[in-house]
Amino acid sequence: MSGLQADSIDALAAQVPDGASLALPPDYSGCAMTVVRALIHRGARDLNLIGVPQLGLQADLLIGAGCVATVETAAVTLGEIGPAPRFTRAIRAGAIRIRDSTCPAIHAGLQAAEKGIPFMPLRGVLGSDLITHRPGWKVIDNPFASDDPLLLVPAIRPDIALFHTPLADVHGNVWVGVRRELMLAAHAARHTLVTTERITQENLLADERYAPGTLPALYVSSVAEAPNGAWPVGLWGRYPPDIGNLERYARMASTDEGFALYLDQPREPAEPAPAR
Amino acid sequence: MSGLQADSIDALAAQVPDGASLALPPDYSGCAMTVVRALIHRGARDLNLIGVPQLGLQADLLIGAGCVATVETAAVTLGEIGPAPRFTRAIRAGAIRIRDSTCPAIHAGLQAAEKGIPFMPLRGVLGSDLITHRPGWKVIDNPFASDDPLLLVPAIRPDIALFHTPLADVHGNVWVGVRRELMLAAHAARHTLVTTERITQENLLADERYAPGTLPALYVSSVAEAPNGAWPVGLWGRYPPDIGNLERYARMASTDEGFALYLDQPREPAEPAPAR
Amino acid sequence: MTFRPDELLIAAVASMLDGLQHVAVGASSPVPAGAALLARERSGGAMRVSILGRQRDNPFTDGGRELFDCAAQGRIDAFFLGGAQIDGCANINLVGVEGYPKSRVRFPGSFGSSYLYLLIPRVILFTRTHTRRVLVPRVEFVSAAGTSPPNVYRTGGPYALVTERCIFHFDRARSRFVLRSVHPGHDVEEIRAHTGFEFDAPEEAETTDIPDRATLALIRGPIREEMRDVYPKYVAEVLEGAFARAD
Amino acid sequence: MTFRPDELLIAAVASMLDGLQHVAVGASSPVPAGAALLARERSGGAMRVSILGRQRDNPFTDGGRELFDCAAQGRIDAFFLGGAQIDGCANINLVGVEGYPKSRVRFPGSFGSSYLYLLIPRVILFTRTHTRRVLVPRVEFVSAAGTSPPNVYRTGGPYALVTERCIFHFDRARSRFVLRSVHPGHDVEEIRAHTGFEFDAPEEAETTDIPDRATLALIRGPIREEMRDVYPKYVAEVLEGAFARAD
Repeated sequence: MSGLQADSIDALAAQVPDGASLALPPDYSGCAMTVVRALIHRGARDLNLIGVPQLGLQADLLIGAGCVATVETAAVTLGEIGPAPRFTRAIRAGAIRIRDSTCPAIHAGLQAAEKGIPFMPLRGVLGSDLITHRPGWKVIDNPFASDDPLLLVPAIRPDIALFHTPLADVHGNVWVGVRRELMLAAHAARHTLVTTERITQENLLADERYAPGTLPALYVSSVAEAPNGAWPVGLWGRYPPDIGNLERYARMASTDEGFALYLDQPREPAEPAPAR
Repeated sequence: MSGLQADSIDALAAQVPDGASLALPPDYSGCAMTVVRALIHRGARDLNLIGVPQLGLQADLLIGAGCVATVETAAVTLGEIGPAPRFTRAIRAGAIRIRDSTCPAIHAGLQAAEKGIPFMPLRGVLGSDLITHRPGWKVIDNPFASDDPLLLVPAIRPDIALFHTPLADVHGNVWVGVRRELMLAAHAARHTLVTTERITQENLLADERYAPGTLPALYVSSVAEAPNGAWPVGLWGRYPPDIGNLERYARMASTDEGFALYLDQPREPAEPAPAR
Repeated sequence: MTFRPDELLIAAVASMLDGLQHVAVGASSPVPAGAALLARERSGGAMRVSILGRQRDNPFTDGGRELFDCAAQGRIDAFFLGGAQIDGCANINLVGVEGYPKSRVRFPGSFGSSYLYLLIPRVILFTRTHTRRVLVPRVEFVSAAGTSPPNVYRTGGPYALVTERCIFHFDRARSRFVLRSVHPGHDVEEIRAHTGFEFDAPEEAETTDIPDRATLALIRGPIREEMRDVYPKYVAEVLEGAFARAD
Repeated sequence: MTFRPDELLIAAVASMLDGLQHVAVGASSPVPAGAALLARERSGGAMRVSILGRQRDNPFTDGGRELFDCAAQGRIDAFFLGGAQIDGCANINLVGVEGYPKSRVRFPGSFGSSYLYLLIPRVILFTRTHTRRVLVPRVEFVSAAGTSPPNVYRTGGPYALVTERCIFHFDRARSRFVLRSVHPGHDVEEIRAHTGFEFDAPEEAETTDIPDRATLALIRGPIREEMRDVYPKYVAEVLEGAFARAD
């Protein structure tokens, strides 16, 4: 990004075409929920989600809303809240194609894309049924040793990385702090879309305390300001998850009707305090 | 490091045994010059230097003092000051073994060690004579394509990474800022020794502005406080190189006698102001 | 002295960690976290404990991949895994049962298990639920393999399996669980009845050590307090909840 | 209008950059840096310029490897390399001459050239010194290869060679330099005399464009000021130094 004009949430969503591969972080890492809701509102179709390295509410909402064709991830979970109900149901119904992975294989695939190399070797994993079901993964004999089988995972290059952060600047630099998997996803992806709590006038790269945790504008296509933009999941260092809302979601999303109702009205209508 | 006691410069130098492989940064990245001088004073022998990814004054001093057996690096240079005189002479004399590399191959080798994988694929480089002279490098056919030759560089796992930073804390956490090649070297190395301008009582990992640029104590064997510890090279964001001293070095190190004199007295003796 | 079931579990797991340098714990594992914190307390702070997802005890600054890189570097001595299914060869299933990929019952997924199981020397399997549905003859999907052929690079693997009823040790050479101790109030007969895989048991089964006074004081003191900010519900409901029946 | 030789070089190189999105420059390259800053100025700020080693214009936050990763991602359009030796196939030598590894004359080393030369679409070779010692028939050590067999993954390579005397274009298909223009005050005869490799030249050699008034105003205004903090000596001695001889 080099323009100084922040974009709107809808402008960001418009940059995610149907059929795109879309890298998303887990609930604890920084979720651009406003854009996810805009995608659902638009009726996005055939998205290929990539968990960085796992997924939570964002994936469950998109899957439930019928926006998703495939999911590549180490897990889909609502964490403490429990299983992801729409994901679980879609798997049972065969409504989405799942590409089960493991966290380090996703990180390694993104690193391969980051480095512009076709694959990354990875230790571990051998003997897991994951390999059986991932024809794109290869087990070779380590050319630097003998009789040493070694997994190679191909590069993962998402069309788009989408996430939410506490801070960005008017130059398009985005502070991700220690959540460097977001930086990795942005390096690996063709385009990166970011929502942020706050856009500062200061150049984050010029401040030695912020620069080390900053994704340079070079990698960023668009930034939109979205205060409380991760709600109802939390944002590290800023606000906790809205457990009440998430529990409400888990309950409602256990049925098709409840899920539709939640999409319609994610925030519970304010109720009058019970009379005493 | 988990102890709260900072170590002495000599205690750090004592942890670098003769024959060790020693990863060192270039002059602009953070050089623990006090430890380098202590190693020379001790008469360290047979060190195997690894440039991260290139080397400067530290290497030239160690080579000139006869401490070095091999050098793996993308370059040895004093930058603006000119060529590295002792390095150049040692090459001509065949006094050290050079393993010429290129910056991304060293980063990739360190990343392979960081990931615990035997090698890293790398694009580019094909056609360079570097490959001819590095029997440890392999060119394979990319197993994910056909007729696509691909360089594999083996992991580089230094015995020790040694560098200097602006800040560390009493817990052994070390702030490297945007100089993340230092973090990579520490992840890749078996042991990491650090000198620092200042040791703070605050936990750097607990401050969201410092944590992203902080190497956790987990990787750090020892930290010693060394104010102005990069002198005569500079320290980013803190002080510039002492150009006068470096030019004096370049002049003196062009002869064996001059180099010996410099080692003996790196700082020019204060001269009385000329009488007028 | 009376104790709570989870106090026994925390103490038992902690005793498997004593002397290690670095123990890592997943985010949603209160018993392993409690055990690691207890072991650290007993080490006088010499042990490093990394609790993922916890701001204070999470030492990682290089993104999600650092835990995995760190394990491959040999810098993590112990870790914990669970399993919706665990079999007698210590294979674990975190993916699903009754079909794949169209599983009738789907679990979240393998997370990092497929990798960490092979690279961390002492992996302790923890599953509270000890039934034939969890402890099966053969998992339906191998998320992470309990054992590997000799040519597979493997620096780690299963060490023990801790449940609500007992502790198994894993014999890597024989690829088989061995009953190590039975928690007070349980017996071998019951364990056989609720275990779907075959395992070895000594003639006379040992009883799991009851946590001593000093251990309980630590758990009920500093450990419980340290755990409260990450696991408030667990501390209130379990570690401050009902005692075990007296036997 | 009179101009300095380096003003001509800066303007000539800048014209090879116009329209690009991201130009990266090594730390110790004042002419390329000046050219990139000039091109950025003319782009109205739309072009991104990364000057390595310079705090202000260095956008990288992921350590030394990021430049190389960024190039492999296709996010850098142009870069500059030099060479202690450059040959007619655009191979460059930054390592040494008269023997290897025991070179009688040793240069610093290959830096990132071996890699970036293959991955950045428009690599401009810049060497002030134009003699038969530098421009040789065949480099003694190939730090970075000018051309590659067709099966080699290569998204970049040599684009032009700029010296104190002239500008060559590199014809990748024919693996051969073509004289594009001769700087004012020089001629083809002289260039042939000082060039150790064969090259193609048109019947009538063009003259390198003299920087126009607007370009000179930019160089002598904002560009010179921007360069002053990184290249103070260069600005004082060269960009504020003697003018070219009038011809």
